[in-house]
Amino acid sequence: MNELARVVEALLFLSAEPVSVERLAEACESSEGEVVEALARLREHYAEGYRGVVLREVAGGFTLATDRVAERAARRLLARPRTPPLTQAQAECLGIVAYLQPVSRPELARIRGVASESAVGTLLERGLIEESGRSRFGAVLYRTSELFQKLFGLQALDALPDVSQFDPSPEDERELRERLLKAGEARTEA
Amino acid sequence: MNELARVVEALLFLSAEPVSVERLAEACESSEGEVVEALARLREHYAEGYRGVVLREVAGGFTLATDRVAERAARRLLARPRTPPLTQAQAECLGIVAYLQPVSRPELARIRGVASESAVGTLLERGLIEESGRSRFGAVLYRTSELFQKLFGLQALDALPDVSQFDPSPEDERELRERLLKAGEARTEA
Amino acid sequence: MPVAELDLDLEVFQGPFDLLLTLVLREEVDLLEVALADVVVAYIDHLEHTGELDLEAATEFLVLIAALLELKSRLMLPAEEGEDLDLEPGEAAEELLARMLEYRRYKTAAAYLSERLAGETGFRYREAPLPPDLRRVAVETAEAVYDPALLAEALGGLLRLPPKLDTGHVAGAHVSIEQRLSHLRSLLGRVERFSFDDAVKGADRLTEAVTLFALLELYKAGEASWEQAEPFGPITVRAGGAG
Repeated sequence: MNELARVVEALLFLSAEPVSVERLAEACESSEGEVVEALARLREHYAEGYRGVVLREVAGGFTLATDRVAERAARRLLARPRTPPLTQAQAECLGIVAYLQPVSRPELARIRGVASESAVGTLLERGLIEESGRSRFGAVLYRTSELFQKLFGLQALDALPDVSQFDPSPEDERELRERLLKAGEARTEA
Repeated sequence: MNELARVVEALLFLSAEPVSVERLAEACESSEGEVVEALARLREHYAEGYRGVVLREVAGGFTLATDRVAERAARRLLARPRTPPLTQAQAECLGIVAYLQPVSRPELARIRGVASESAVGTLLERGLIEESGRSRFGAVLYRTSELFQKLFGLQALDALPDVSQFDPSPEDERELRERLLKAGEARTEA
Repeated sequence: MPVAELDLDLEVFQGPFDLLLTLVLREEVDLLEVALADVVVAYIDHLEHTGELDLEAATEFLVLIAALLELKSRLMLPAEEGEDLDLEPGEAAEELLARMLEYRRYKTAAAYLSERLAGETGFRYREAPLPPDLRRVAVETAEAVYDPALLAEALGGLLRLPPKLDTGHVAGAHVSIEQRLSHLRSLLGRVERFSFDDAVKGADRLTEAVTLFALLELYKAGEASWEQAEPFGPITVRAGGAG
């Protein structure tokens, strides 16, 4: 490992947040090309499956994290679970914010058909979403945070799969339409 | 690196404080002997001078820390030097240390008429004061630091401003320390 | 209270507001049978009852109730003459369909995110504070940001002796009736009448009490009298005896 790789390793070890190549280069007074090269060397050292710590690229930067191999022992040593899973309501709100950001709570309610105060509150508290100004009508707007990208292992927001992938299949849509039609006919007859 | 060494590496990576062999063994559900062996393997990986992060054995156990090679870069990337305005309590403690140094914590408390743990802790943490041996009675003594002089723009300690301009009874000719202690006593009684 | 928990007691539905919406969107309650005006009345009752308006919650309510009203009004419009019912399911149904499809999209996205989060379990990040030397200013680059005078000032404050506890009473004893008598007499000598408040302006409570006592002495001697229109009202002192 050359000196630049050593310095980059130390910086990633110290930093609580993922660090971009640009910021690493600035701190090391090196070119971004040199930093990319140093990261490649580090990646060899931290190849998954060989070490307790791995090099990850998330939230627009690089960071070190423990390998899954240590999860059980880490839970015992630190006596705290990593991240509790999301409830259905929280996951739905997070999905809507992730894809439509910035988005207001009334908009969330419109899509989900239910008020979403408590789920939004929990997501804010857990730091997965954050406020992002106000809409024309004065409602607070929300966007996802950097922590969201980090915890979901996303390199960037555009690393999320295209939302159309989640659309119901044409068959599902047809079936739904028929069910509604039947309901409509029933009303007309009544 | 075997699996146990990987897990131990991950645990040391996650823990902000040194971890003892005993606690490592407990978390890994292994014997202390096995953990000592794993640490020996880790030590090879983290040999000083080859990596940005080094394995250290300190009081209380083992810990990972960054190598000095990264100091300058780490400062550029991460240092958040904070110089917020001093609170009244901090200003009083710092004033006492500056004018009377070296001064012990019990003496600080006697002069201020209240315990001063938190203010002294903050001044130490910000590097404005530092320890300077012990008093005859074994209490830690404090003095101002070089950083203190820089942050207050003082060429030398004797460049401290004259207190008399803020002194409510300047005609009192007794020594500053004696007068401060007397006023402190009066405050405690009041 | 969140909008979601607004409790409704309608003919076709009893329960929290947001359950009603979910049931309508999922076609489990017939929107045509829901009296939306009652929902609005219930919400206004709730607002009056709590006496506070959470704008965010109110907006949420408006968005939801407006969507319901729009759906319902379209459902209630009579189908046009000669319209082929088999081919024209009605705009309300289309609108409902569009909303249900949109909701399903994000429900699936939610499932994806939950799965993704579960897959990330096991990657833990370090959360250690920075080493102390990175949390403070480096000596080499430190610049003067503090004024040394603030240290001298803090020390000056510490040199101040606290006021003696008993001085109040001791000082009070120095106010004598004789002093207050001569003060009142000199006032009476200058003006025909004055208010008691003016006579004790800026004085402490003890002085006020002694002055009142002195006034009683003057009254007894026929040197002064006073008027007070109402209890606790202003007292006007004038020279000479009563009447």
